[in-house]
Amino acid sequence: MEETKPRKIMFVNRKAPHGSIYAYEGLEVILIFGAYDQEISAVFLDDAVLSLKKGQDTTELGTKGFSATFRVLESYGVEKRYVDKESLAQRGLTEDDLVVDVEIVDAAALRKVMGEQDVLLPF
Amino acid sequence: MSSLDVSGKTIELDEDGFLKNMDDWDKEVALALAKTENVDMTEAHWEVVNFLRDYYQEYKIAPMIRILTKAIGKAFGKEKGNTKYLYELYPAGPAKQACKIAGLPKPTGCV
Amino acid sequence: MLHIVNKSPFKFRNLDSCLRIAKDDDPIMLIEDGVYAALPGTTLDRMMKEALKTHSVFAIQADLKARGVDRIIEGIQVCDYSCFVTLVEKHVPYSWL
Amino acid sequence: MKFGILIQEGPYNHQASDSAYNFILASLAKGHEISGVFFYNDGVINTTKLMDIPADDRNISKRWSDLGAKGVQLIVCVAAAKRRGISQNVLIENARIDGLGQLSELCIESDRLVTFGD
Repeated sequence: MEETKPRKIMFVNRKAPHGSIYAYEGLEVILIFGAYDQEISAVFLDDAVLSLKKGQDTTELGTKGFSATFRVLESYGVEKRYVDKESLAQRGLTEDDLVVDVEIVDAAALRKVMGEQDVLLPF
Repeated sequence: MSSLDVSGKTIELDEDGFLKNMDDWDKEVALALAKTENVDMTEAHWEVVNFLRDYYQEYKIAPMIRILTKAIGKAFGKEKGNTKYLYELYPAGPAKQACKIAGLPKPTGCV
Repeated sequence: MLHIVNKSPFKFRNLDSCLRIAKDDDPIMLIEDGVYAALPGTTLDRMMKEALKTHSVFAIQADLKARGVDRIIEGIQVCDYSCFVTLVEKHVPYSWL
Repeated sequence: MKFGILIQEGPYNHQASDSAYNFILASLAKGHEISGVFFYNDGVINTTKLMDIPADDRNISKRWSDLGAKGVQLIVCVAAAKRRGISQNVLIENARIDGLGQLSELCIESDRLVTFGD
């Protein structure tokens, strides 16, 4: 294995926020990985697109809201951020409903980019 | 240390001296917290503290030091956008000291 | 890419998502409750047979045995942990959790 | 090859720990190296030595500890552990509590990273 070549590491997020901790703890991992100078990307697929939905307010739950935190991904070194087009459509959402700037991709594009990774981490 | 008296009010702190309740923060509390860290608050110190509070307000996290230096440089000029500058202001570490004075939660600091 | 599916396809849509994204020829590894997808004569029979046209599908023997799944859809390959390891040697794994 | 293992689910509630364990044994038997097992999310609960298990069931935390004794690194995420009350006092032998950066290291140094969870 070549030591110097950065690894392609992709976070494949598929879970909804709030109902379980996976989306939040997944985000904590993504923010740490940015410091390691690898090729980091994140994709939001299935229910994970709901993590990016505008207008979330958790004050009545008494939990910490974190949808705004997804907006730091770019500055934390997560170079590519993809959202699955079909997952959005299934949930009646469009790009305008999201809190972050992302690249909306179809299954074919996703298939290709996922196939190029060295590591795929599910959250 | 478990509490701080600020103009007659008792402010609760955690075992590391961070605010237990973020809503307790105001300028006076910040000055009292700075005193516990032996930091004399100058305008330059406030610049960082206010920046941290704004960042937290917007993104709900305290920025990592690497991100903080970059962002400070962008906001207040290149000569301030480095770790050395921030450590001169906050010798025990900007993540720990500046976040504490800014009333933010203790950084988990996993790296 | 090796797709690992550990959920019952009757309760969750993980296998659907996996099949939508998986590249032709990507192998699929059924583990834990995922092995229920190997049951023959279910409402998913057609979907599985369709999947077998483009993917090799494996199911962990210990999981099948534990669940009393003794008949499986033709073409699905029974695989022990050592065979699972061999698949991971050859492909970058992703778990559809 | 070098395999890194990520465990995201607690023991007993879910089969993830068992699957991971069986996968690790098979990997070692085939001559692979396990570069580390990283416990995250409820997975950190695998590493408390306070488990008290009936004699006719497997002791999952002991199983991990024994694997650690054979030289497999067992890394428990500090942030996830703190949330769930796992501290040095209750930690099984041969495991260590460490930062999330260790998961990043594991991803960089392993040829493959395999995740088990819910």
